[in-house]
Amino acid sequence: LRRHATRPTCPAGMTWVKGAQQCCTPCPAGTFLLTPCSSRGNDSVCAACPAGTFHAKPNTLLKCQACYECDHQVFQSVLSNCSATSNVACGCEPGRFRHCLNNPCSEFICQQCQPCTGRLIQRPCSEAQDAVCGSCKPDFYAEGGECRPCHASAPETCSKECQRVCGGSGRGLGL
Amino acid sequence: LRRHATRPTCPAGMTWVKGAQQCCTPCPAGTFLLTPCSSRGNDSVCAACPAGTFHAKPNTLLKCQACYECDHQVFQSVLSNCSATSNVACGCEPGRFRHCLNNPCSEFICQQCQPCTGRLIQRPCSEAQDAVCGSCKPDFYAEGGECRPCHASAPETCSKECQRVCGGSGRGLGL
Amino acid sequence: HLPILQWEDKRGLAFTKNNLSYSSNALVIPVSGDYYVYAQVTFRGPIESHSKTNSVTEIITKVTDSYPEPTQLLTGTKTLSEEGNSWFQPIYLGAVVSLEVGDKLMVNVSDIKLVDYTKEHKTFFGAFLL
Amino acid sequence: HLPILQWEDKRGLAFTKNNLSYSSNALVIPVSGDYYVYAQVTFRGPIESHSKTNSVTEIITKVTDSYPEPTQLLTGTKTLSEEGNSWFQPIYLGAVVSLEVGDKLMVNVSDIKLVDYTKEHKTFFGAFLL
Amino acid sequence: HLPILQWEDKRGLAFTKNNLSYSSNALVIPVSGDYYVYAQVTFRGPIESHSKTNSVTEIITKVTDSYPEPTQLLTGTKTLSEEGNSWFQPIYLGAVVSLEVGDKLMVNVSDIKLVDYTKEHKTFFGAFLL
Repeated sequence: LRRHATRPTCPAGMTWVKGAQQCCTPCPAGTFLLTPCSSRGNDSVCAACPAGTFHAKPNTLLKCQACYECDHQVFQSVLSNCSATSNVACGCEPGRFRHCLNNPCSEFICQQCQPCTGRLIQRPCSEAQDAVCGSCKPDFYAEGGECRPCHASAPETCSKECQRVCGGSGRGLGL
Repeated sequence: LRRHATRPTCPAGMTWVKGAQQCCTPCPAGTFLLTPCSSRGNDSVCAACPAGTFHAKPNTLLKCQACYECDHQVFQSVLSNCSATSNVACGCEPGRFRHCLNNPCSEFICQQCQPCTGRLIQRPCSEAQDAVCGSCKPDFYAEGGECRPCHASAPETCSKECQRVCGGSGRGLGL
Repeated sequence: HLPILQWEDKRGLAFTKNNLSYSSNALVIPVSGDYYVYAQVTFRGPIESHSKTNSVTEIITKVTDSYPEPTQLLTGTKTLSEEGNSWFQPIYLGAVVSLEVGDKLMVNVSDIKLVDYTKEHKTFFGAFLL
Repeated sequence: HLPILQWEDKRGLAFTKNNLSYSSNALVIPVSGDYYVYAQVTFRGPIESHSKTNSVTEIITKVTDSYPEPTQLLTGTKTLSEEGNSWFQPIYLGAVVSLEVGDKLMVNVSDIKLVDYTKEHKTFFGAFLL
Repeated sequence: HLPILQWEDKRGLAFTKNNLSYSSNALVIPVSGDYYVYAQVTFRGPIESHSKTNSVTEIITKVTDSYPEPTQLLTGTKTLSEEGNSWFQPIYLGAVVSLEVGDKLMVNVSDIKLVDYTKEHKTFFGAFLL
């Protein structure tokens, strides 16, 4: 019965494999260890990670890791599919941004970007954060926290910002 | 092989010890049972509870209980350290009182005592409860739920409570 | 009955052995005996299409040839007080139950759309013979 | 000390075997060793007669001849933020503890009136020898 | 990565046996096989120095020579809706995982300052070979 070998340190680029009780070259990313290397000199046999699983790093694991899935219920979308060497990467559907639920933002929901209707967009909505709306666009006037389009309404009800629109039509009305 | 003795009742001051299958004198508080007494008449061997553990009562346990710790994150302070015979006792840092989270108040946080600035203290803050503030102190006047110090301000703005302070300086002004 | 969860039994951390097999959404008991059965479901919400959810429920049920209806073995049920902002809530259940060869164990939930199925270490289900 | 829950040990899913017996509200340990001990209590409220409850607690305790006082083995305690509307809340506890023959295991709760005892799959208690 | 909890492995209810040892914050697996791994962390807050916490997370992770990164085995994560008043919240996790000799098990938490470390029966961690 082989004495329980304490863990020797393997030469660079090799990893101790318990099953084989010896150092083997690890399997490359995207594969897992099917049969460990043996003292008779034959090398480890590695097999490709089956669909839906991956390994991002060289390893001597007997199984690959299961891919995560993106949470469509909260409008996540797939930025990059799971491959044999990388987990799925999830982002947000167009017009939505990540609202983080924890830090580091591994849990997030995709909230609708604010539309900035009638406003200048100071910073557009992105994957990481909501849009930042600026003041009212030209030919829009502010009323009750909203920006409304100026109409060629009667000059007297025409607000300051809208002079250009309604002022033009009431000729002769000085500024 | 001794038939599995149902638990006999031991004489007063003795406890049934399963290991020894007989009655032994229990170990005193602050110690635990290292080796049980034996039928050949030698007594139980007790050993002192190691640091960080205790037994408050006589016992025939093979290990001591782990001391609790005070929760410094919520401003608890140590009233009495854990000793071989007693668990740690936790209270509140000065200027704080126990806000119980359950009953009996074994879980509590230490909340800041209200300062009663400018007020008479009806009941001082204590471990068990917050201070109770009374009405404004002499030479203080009530304004907007606060008690403000009277200044030797102009007599006409001087409130009723402050007559003594500002009344005195404007001689001849009848009460 | 409440909807039944589907499980992955081969990839990643998932595995079955000693003849405990998984088929049509159920763990199938290979040998009569006492088993420690457990499951955790992580729920999360709100889901836009949904009216406000005020509670979530997870039930481990047994289906057996000896009785025409499923039996509820373990239930974890919790109210939610999250008022509209996003929430997540794990429910863990585990206990010893006596099972017969051929019995099937399943996990039912109050609402499948609220189950976080995205990561295998957040929602899981298993059993072992004592 | 906190009130002690009473249990049913024969009907329905309940059973005792291998000499692990139930008497006067306690599981009695028949053989010294390491046991996985577990319990779930489902609490629910509010109860009219009750002022607002702000927390619920479940404790698995051990009573032994070797020590004159009960020892707390496992504690699950949770605050409630339900502001008056009805709520329910399961607490599950489980861990390995070393026990001696004759030791008794009990479940204490912060308030018996808040315990949902109506269904055996919502509130349960058990142990098995490793 | 999230901070790693430290544990006491000798005093009071804590113990290790059958070569399952504890060193540098991890349980070290002595023999390959399937283990039931479990942990409970009681979180409590708020902590004054802290901005409002909106969730707490407990993760049991595995570190192994066979892979250069830790693997998340079990995760319990819950949002908090306590609006400023003091709260406490236990999270229990437990499941069967296949482990190799030499693998290390650790418990990570979202925020160490929120962990109630004061009583051994409120926060605990363990594993046993099936």
